[in-house]
Amino acid sequence: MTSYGADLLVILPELIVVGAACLLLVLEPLTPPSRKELLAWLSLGALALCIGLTGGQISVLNLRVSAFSDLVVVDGYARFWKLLLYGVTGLTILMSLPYLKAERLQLGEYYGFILLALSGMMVMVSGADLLTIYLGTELMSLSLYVMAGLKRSSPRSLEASAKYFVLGAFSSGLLLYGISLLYGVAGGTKLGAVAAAIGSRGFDDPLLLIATILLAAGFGFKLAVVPFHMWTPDVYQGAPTSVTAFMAVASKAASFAAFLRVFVEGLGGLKADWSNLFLLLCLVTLILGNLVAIVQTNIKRMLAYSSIAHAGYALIGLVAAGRGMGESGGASGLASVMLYLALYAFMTLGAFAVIGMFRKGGLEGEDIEDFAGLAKRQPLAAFLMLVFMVSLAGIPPTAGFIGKFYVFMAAVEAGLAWLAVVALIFAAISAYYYMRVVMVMYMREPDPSAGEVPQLVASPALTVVLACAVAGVILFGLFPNPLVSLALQSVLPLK
Amino acid sequence: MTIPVFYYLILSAVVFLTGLVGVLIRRNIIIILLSVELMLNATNINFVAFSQYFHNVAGQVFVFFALTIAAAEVAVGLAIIIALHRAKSSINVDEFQLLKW
Amino acid sequence: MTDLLIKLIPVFPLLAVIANGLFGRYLWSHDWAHRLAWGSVGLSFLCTIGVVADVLRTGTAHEVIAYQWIFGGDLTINLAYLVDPLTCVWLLVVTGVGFLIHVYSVGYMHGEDGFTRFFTYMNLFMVSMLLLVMGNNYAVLFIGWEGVGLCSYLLIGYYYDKVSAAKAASKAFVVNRIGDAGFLLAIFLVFINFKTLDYTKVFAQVGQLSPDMATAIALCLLVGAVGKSAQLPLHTWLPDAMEGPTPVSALIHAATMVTAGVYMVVRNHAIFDLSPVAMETVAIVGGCTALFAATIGLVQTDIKRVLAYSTVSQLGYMFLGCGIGAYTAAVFHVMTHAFFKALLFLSAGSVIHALSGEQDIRKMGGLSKKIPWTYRLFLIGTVAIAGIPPLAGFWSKDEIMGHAFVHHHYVFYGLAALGAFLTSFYMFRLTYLTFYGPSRMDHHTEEHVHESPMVMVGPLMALGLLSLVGGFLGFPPEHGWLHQFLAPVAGVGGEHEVGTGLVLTLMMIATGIALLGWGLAHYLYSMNPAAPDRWAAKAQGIYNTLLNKYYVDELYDVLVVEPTKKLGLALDWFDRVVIDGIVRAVGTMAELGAAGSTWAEKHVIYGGLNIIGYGNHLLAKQWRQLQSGMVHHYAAIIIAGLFLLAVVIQLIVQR
Amino acid sequence: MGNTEVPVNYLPILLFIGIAIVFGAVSLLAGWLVRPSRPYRAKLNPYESGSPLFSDARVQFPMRYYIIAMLFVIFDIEVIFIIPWAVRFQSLGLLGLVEMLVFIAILLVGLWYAWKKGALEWD
Repeated sequence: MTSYGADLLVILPELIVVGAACLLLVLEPLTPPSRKELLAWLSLGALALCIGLTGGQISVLNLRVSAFSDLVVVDGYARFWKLLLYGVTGLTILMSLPYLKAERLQLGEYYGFILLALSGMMVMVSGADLLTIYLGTELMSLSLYVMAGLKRSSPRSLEASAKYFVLGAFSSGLLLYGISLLYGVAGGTKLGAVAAAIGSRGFDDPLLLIATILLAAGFGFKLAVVPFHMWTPDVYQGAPTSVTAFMAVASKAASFAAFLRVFVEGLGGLKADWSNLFLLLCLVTLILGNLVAIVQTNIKRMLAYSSIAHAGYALIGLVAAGRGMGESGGASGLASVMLYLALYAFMTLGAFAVIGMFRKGGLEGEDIEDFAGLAKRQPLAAFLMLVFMVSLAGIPPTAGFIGKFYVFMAAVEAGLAWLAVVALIFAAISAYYYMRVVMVMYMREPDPSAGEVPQLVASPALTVVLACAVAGVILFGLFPNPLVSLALQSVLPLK
Repeated sequence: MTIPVFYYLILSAVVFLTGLVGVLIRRNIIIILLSVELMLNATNINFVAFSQYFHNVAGQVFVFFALTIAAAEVAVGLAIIIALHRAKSSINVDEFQLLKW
Repeated sequence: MTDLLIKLIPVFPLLAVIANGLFGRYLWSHDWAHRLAWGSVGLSFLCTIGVVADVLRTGTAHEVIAYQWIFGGDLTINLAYLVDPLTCVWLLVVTGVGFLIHVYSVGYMHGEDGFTRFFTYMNLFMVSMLLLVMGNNYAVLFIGWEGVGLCSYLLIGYYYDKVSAAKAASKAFVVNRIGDAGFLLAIFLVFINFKTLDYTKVFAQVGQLSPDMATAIALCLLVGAVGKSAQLPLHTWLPDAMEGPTPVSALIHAATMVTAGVYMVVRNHAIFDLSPVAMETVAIVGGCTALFAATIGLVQTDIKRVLAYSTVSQLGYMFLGCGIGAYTAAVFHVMTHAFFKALLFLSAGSVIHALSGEQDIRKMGGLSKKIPWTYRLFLIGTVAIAGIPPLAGFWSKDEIMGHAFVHHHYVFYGLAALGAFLTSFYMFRLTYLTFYGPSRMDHHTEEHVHESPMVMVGPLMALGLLSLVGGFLGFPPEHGWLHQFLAPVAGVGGEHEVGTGLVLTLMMIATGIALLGWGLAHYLYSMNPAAPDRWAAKAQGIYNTLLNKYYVDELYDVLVVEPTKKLGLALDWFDRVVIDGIVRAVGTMAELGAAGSTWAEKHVIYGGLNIIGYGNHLLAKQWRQLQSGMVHHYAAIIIAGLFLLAVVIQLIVQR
Repeated sequence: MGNTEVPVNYLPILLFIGIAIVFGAVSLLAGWLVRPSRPYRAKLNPYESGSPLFSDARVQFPMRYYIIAMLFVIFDIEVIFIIPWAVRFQSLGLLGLVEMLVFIAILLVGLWYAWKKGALEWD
């Protein structure tokens, strides 16, 4: 019984989040449309609690606690990701306040769904059993399907949600089938059991082969890795921008967390093989993501392709981890992935925050052309966007550069210098389409025939979000060490 | 005598493939939903078969959750379909064309 | 103490950037904006003097770690400064000349809108440039490198409502990225070979570098340098960069940034020395550029463009110097060039200012009396660059040429000599056309002609003085003060004793060449002004070729720009067609899946449905939906991905 | 049979998949190559033993059926958890009871929400 209580304590943050979500659903019908923001503050309060709980454990970062007979574990790795997810969720909620108002979407459920998705992600990052990981993934995905379609007035939003749903369900079917086959191989669904069972065998076992492929595909879909990326641009474009930001950052991070844990803790025995597999995926992702981003005219689609490309960069770290020469190589590879996604979170959130509140009359200014001459109208907004774009392009001394730097460094250490060089070249290419936005902002006059010129509609909440984002981008660009050491400490033990 | 486990696997593979192809070739989103359900249930066949083969219950537990999630998916799916139908009074995925590359 | 000063040097401009950039527009007037700007640069100039004095006294290089920037793996990168004689020279030039130009800008940019923005960018440039020359490792060097690139991009496009300006800016950006790519590659190679990026560590173990690797690194570095310093074949962006305000042209595109390439080569001379091939390449690039640009300079009619091409050509001299191992001479020339080219640009700016924006020398003339001070100072600059003793240009240029001759690089000597002749010719041509002869201005401009305010002429005078006496820092040749100072860092370029006689002879020749150019210019543009057109008419072909800068831009349009656009379209096409093609393929796969499933459905779902009819029906729909039904495409592609992975893994397993 | 040689027995699956696909591919490809494609309306219609179509096979249901269906699915699936709990009720004891109550409570939250949102109104 006491142990049961202890288990509950271990998952206390999850419980808090779920409880808050339920509370929101109960209160939602009772709050008048004008007061819906109270619900946002409520959920922020819940987040604050969680941050306190998890953040308090920073001192014992590497302490590994497992609960419910190893269904979930809380270790440094999980804590790192959870903290990141809290931060991202908090910023998302903040940026949603003005955005929902501007879109006239006074929905309390919205925050409920964000919390549910968050709880799903938390389960993902600390799940030590294929069952919990799958549950978390689905909880996250189901919430995201709905959130993508929340803008019911807009057919685009609905269509995005429907597409996302159909393909997501499809891919989760693949994932589940893979899990079932893996269960068939290992005779258990705990990652430990899986590792033990396959520790010996290689891909000569066809069942294991299919299972691995299906797992890779299932996660690849959530990570938006080529060739499982097709949904990304459509959904990112169609979904409400705050939701897009949440998807692009939080769900990507959580999926990467679970993905890494499954393949490192569970299938670590095959790292020699899957590292080759992901090497290929990462190459095609880099190529397609970066090249196709060039021809986009809608900035949300452009960022969608860029997020695909960024998934490719992060994959480099995993490949390096797989190839990792001994402990350090692998560790630094994984750490670089964690670092990369953490830094990527700031710039992407910032960029989407700007786009979301960049209004043309009632509508969002989504076309890159809409940014023409922004530097003259709103220099500060233009400057912020410049910072985010520069950081996304990975130009020093911004956070983006640090992230890429460590990923490439891991690759070089793992003896993949050529891969680093290739990625470097694509980073140079990517600068082209990011700088296009900058150029439009600084060097172009708005087309007079366009009628109403878009403006960045400022609001306190948005200011906070942008301040956090830009501070993160610049400060971590100049002083990355705390974050780096945190990532290095909380990295998974690689077998 | 007991049925060898890989008969079940073949069965599940067939069902899975049927569902998969259904998703690929059907146009009515509800049928697509059904096909996805087929895929999920195929995995359930696997789980049950393996759990009986290994004599451990983990697989069956997994089936419970898989079923629940399948149900939740259907519910969400139907909700989205309804909203979509209200918006464009069609649930034919061919007509998803506002967003394309 | 010195360490503190060193740390402070880049801080002042940085503070100014933050203050002006964030609040300048809202909180205070233009006056305070520019005071902040030049004040901060002045302060860092003072710090620089303190530092240099210390370095002179102790003769030791200072290495200061500001803080640890990146660590992890087997690499730590600090934001750290290395101040040795080489850095000192650049620091003096950058902060000193930079300060003068900032002051000048106060007058020149007066009343422009975006005044604050201009000074923010200028200070940001100062910060980056200082990082570039002060960094003690390649990472900091690279940051500065990118930073100055960004600033030059922003400042060229300063008048962004001018289409040409925006075009020029993006051109500069693109061309520089080519160079940056090479530079990055070099840094990578360095890291892979030495497992560190600190200069001192790298150069300490440079010996164990294999010649080929040395060549590779050196050539990659050279690509970067060529991009930044506008050498052949990446020179095209610099003349266009003249779209920026004139102080920018003076500071960035003449005095400081474009010499960064030279700095990098000299800084890495340890690596270059290992590879004769690379040295040869550097010399060839430099020599050819020097001559090539000079020839173009002969016929340009835009005052700033003439100066731009002369800049390219002078940079060529510096590279030539590096290529033949005369590093000290190259640095010397960088310094003198900074003086007289800044002087020329600023006085050109003053001319343009006087003529309210006119830049075409065919519409000038006879200005010598109207704006006497500008005229005198411009003349000083011209004499200096033409290489007539005892002005600054003569000593440095003569030293490079002399070194070339003494070390038997007669070809390069020839190139340099010819270049020198042309230089002096087109510079005096410029002077004559601008300041002598009958006025060719239209009336309206003519009556508004006025001497520039003191705030502009003052800096000009300072620079004029420097151009007059600056050369004596390197006097006597090969043993001047500068040589002693730089000896520890620049290495002594094959010091075999040269007879004073030979030195004097070479000086004579150089002077003769310069005077010859002057004479020709005097003959053509002063004595009988009709002659030039006759000559041009005689040599139509050559004339047009030069006028069109050897059609290099056109060539690049055909070779690079058009293809790039095509690439964009191709990608678009790729996106629509190829992927769609894959989709079709997969779609067909879906169909055959359909065949499989029709089999299944026959028993599972559609009992007793006529297969053919159904298949047919299906197929018709298939074709239709392959055009449109996106969701299926996506799902199909996922499946395709699955098969792909399966194949890959199979291959892996086989291996 | 032992755990180790199990995988070998699964090879037929791969085989099956392969054959199914190849068969389909070949037949369709062949058909697609030889068949003249002149589709007209009657041809595109599914074959109903010669008689002309009189209506679409799919008849539309009113939306509210779907809504009810959704709710039903949700509240139907809870049984899957309740039955095992009921079977082992004795041994699970108080703790089990509490957990089940929590479970039901969560479902009730959903019901409450649906109710308040008017999902239960018939028209």
